[in-house]
Amino acid sequence: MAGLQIPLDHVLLLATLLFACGLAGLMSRRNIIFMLLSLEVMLNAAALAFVAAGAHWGQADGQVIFMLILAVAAAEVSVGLGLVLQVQRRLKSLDMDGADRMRG
Amino acid sequence: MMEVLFYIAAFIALAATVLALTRSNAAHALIFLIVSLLAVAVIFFLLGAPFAAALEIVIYAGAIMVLFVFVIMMLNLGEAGEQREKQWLQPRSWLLPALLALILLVEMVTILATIDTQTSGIGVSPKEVGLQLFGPYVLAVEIASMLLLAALVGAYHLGRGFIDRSKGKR
Amino acid sequence: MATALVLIPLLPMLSAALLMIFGRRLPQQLVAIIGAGAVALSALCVLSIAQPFLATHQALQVQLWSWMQIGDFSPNFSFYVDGLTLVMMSIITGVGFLIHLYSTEFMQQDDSFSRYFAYLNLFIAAMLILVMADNLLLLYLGWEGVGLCSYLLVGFWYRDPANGAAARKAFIVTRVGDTAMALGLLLLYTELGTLEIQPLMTAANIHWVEGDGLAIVATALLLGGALGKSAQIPLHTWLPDAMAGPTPVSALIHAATMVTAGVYLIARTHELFLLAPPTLIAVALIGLLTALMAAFSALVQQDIKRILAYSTISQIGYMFLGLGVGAWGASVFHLMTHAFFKALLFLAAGAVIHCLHHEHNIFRMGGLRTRLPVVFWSFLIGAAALAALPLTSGFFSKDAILLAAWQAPGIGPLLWLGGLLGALLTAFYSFRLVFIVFFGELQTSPDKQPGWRMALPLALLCLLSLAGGWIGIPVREVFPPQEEQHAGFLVHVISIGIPLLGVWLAYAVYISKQISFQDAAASPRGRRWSQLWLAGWRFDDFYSWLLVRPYQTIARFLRNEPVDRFYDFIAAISLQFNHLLSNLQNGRLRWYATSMIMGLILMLILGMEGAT
Amino acid sequence: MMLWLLIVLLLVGGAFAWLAERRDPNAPRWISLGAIALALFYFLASIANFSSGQLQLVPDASQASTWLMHYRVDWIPRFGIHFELALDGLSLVMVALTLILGGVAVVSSWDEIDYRPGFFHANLLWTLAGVLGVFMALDLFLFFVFWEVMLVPMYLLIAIWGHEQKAYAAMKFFLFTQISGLLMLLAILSLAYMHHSATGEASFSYFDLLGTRTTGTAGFWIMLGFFIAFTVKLPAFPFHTWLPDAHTQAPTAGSVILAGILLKTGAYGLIRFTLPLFPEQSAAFAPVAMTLGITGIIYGAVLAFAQTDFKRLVAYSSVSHMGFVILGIYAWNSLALQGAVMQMLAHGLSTAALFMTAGALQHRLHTRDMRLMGGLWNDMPRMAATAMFFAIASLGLPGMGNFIAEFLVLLGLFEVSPLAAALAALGLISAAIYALIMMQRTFLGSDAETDRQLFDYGPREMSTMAVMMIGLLWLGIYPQAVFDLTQPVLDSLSSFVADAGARP
Repeated sequence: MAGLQIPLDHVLLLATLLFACGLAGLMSRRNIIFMLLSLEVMLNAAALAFVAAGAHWGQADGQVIFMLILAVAAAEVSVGLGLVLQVQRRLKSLDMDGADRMRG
Repeated sequence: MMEVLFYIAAFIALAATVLALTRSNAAHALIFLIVSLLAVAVIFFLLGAPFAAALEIVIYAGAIMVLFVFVIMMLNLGEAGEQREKQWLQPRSWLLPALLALILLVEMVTILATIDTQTSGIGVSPKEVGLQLFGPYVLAVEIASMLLLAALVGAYHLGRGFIDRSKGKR
Repeated sequence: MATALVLIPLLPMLSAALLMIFGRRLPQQLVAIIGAGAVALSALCVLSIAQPFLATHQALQVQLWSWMQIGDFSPNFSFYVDGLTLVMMSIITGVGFLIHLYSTEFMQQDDSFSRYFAYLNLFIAAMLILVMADNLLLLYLGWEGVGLCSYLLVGFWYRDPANGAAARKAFIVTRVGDTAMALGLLLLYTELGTLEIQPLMTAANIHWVEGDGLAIVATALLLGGALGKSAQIPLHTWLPDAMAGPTPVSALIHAATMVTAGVYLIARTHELFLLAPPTLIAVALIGLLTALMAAFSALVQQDIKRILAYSTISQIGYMFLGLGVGAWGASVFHLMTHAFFKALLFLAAGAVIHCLHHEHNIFRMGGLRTRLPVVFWSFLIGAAALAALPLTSGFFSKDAILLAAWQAPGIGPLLWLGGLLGALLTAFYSFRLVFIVFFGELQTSPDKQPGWRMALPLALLCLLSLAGGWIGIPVREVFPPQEEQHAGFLVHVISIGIPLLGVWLAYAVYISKQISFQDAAASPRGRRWSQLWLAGWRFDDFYSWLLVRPYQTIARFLRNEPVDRFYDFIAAISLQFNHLLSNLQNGRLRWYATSMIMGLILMLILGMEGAT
Repeated sequence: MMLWLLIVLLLVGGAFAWLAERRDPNAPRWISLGAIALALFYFLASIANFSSGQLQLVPDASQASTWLMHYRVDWIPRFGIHFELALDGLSLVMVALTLILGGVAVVSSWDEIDYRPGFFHANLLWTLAGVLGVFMALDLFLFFVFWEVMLVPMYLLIAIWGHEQKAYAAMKFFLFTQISGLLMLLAILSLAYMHHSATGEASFSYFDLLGTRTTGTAGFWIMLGFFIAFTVKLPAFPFHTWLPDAHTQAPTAGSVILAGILLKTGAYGLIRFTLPLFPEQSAAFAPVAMTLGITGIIYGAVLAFAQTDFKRLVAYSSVSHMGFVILGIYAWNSLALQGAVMQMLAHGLSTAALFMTAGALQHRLHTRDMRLMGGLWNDMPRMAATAMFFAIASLGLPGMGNFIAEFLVLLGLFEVSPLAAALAALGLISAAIYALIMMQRTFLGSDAETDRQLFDYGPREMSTMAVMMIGLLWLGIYPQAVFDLTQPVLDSLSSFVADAGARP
């Protein structure tokens, strides 16, 4: 595997692009499922950056963090999807703009 | 040759992500997202992280996305939901987020530009990862396990009412 | 003797307190006895003091207690009695007692009988303190005290808001003068270091030379107080309205005693005024102007009490004229005789009003000569004295003033001429009153006759009005000696003849109808003038335009507290800020995410700034 | 005498009154009256041992002391904070006024308060305790603590037992006094800090801080902090707007205490702290303060005239009267200062009585609107006569304390600035206008309604009124008794300021 010639900044650029996509999705979608999906994209982009950096330095830490991110993502999704069910149940809708009862 | 593979995978990942996030049908979006994740897995592989690539496929594309599928199925949104999604996806609603994301992107790219360009691709074997994981990072692993446990309890609690009601209809 | 001196103001004071606290529970008879009796006793005390005083002419001084003592400022509660004070005390207690006696009958029907006597006694006490005070601060206490009593008594029949307005006007207008006077006291103390009257005079003579600017300012301020209290231009407007009070009150307060307090003040501090010739000239001019102005107003009035009120203003104008030309003794003398005959006139007018169901309009009276003979003769004598017909008391005193004016250097003859014109007018309007009210056709018939308690004071005052001119007042030690007055024979003749001319004129117009002013009065110009005089030269309108209305406008403008708008503004801003912030907290997840991103962007920008 | 016992008596009395309300709604009234009476008795008994010349404490050997009693224990030694109370002639008269008016306040609300009487009286007594503390505290930190202690129960009094707009009024009162109190806290802390940097010693003690020379702009700002805190309380012209609302909405006892005592804490603070601590800055600031005072006198009088609400009218008259206090204080000579102190006492009595009248009227007529009154003399002659007495007292008729006060202030002021005295004297005229118009609209004139069933003052009300009338007459005819008490204090304060002025 050694000897690959992928420039680090290209990988990081990809991670950044993915992150920005996820961000845009998070901010623009009203459906909570899509928001969760966007979050996944962002987490994934971050993970990519870690792995790339780890590969760059030849260290395992990048992958370790990737696994932790994986755990976080799993936890987040499980709770998030639980919330999706609750939102659907209580509001009869997945519209997060409608779930604004905590407004000041 | 490998570099070409990277660029192809990167393109697929990006395209699939954009498509995923612009779908009005959640199931379609999910499929695209899985594609994107698979493409990222390829990149991991190319970066010399086969273990990460495997985990990406198994856990991310496999387990997590399946959760989504389940939920989407349970909610059973149907045609009406799709129409509403289309309605919500007016340019008005995504213009500002897109702009902000763009600004952030430009900023991050600017920061990237200051980093020396170096090649990457020194392989890291799963063994090294495992040693690290249960060596210096053992505390993080414990914390992650606690997190997962908490998520388990939380998800169970949140989901229970829904499950009870849809099961019993009392 | 000191005890008697203290008792003089103390008795009416105690009586007032007694009547205020227990008055409503006591029978009317007892109230009358306490009220009038206290003043009678007080008058007796004055007599007991007067006797030794007249023998020795030694000024008395009694110190009761130290009022306050802060550094050098140490006014006392102490009394000082000399000839001038004694004259005033005699008038206050003597005439005061007669009026009290008269009131016991006049006010018989009133259900606030005891309140009336409480106020009246309080007034006597305050007035006595005013004249007996040996320092200006105590004098000021009495000065304000009589003002208060005047307010209370003018507004005695409080149910009519007009009476309340008149009372307020009386108090506030005089208060304007009083404030000037208070400033005068401040100036005197600051400059001369004392308010004791006798040391003050000495100090003034030491520190100031004649014509000293500070002396002029100080006397001008004191004069302000005197103008207010004595109803002189420009602060005279309250007196005609003050007739809203019960008639005996008008007799006591607004004719005999309180309104002459200004004259007393100037006479008391004459040494100061002598140091300020410009102020003295102002005093004379104001006096003359007031005398003429009020006399013209009196010509056309229809309310019997208003005529008398204007005549009071006019007569006090004469006193001021006398003061202004340095005829201190003559002025005080006129003060005394005026107290007699004006009290007589008011009491007689009160009797008319009393017997005619509270009728005030002279044109609805008439022919009362035969129906109310006692009142008629009283009124006639009073009017004769007012008009200064020869041998009445008013003749002597007014003559003395006019002579002094004639002899005054500089503008003296001019003042004399003005005074003569005033005398003519006085004679005319006083006999106009007599002829209209008591002669001619009977308009309203009286339903009762005055009883002895009204008749006796009238009779005694008749006597005093006629014979008062021969009373010698013991003020020679008080005032600087004046050179014997020698005026030409012609001057004497003229000053005797002018009042007679006035009486004849009134007779010709109102009885024999030889002369008629009908045409002149009907002409537009005549109507304008008579309207002007009837309205008292429109001073009220002027003040209303100049002061009252602006004050009300300002008050209305300020009513809702404009300063609060500033604080409201601050409150509104913070409220707006609150709205802004609570809008940020709108509960939308996407918005929170977006704002987080914005924050992130901001932080990155700042970070990059820092990095470069 | 143990000075703290006075405060503790009231605090404990308040607590007992609160507890007693369950057993008997009348008990709190008797308990609080008893506590105040006990405190007053204890106070009088203790001071009977002192003649005004007797001295106990010499804080600074170089100057003769005027302190009668002193009590001091450590509180927070780390920061040099002590629990330090002391009494001199000035405090003495203010404490006496507080206790007397406290009793009056309890009596005035005797049958007015039905809701939670125990808590009401507890708040009343706690406010009084705070005021006593303010008048006696000699540690600036302790002073601030008491300053706040009197504020909170007062806020509750207005907010719970007030009239229609109580929430608004209570909030306004609280904000104004609280913000100004914070300014004062800042000023106190900066002053203590300056003292610390100068001497290396942490102390909040009055005597220590007196020696701290503050200079330059910092000193000016600190002075301003104190000045604003005290003039808000006083209140002086631009800071007065809380007062009409608070007075109008407060229950009768609250108004009595607010007008009678609480306002005086501001004046007391100016005399005790602002001028002695900052003599140079205050001298430089005096023209501004005097301008505020004169503006307040005239502005308050004009607004009093414009009001239709009885209590608002009296409240604005307070603004007007307090202008004289400011003038007296900033003229800073012994005549004017005596006048200011006398004004504090006389205004306390006369205004408290007028607020009692307002409360009595509201109790009987259920309105304070003077347009609905008129001709009440006929129905209630006793009330009308007492109201007349206090109205003419407040317009400054000689023979009563208010006149002595105003005259002395003007006299002292005239030496400093004749023009200011002349302008302030306009207040005498406008005072007559509003006082008489008030009488006209309420008690004089014709009856607005005829079918009223009104009961006049009973013995309870008449006896409290009599106390205040006698007090005012006594102050007016023999004020020397008060002057003897306060003279040494004011002399030493003004000589201190004169010393400081001489030492540039």
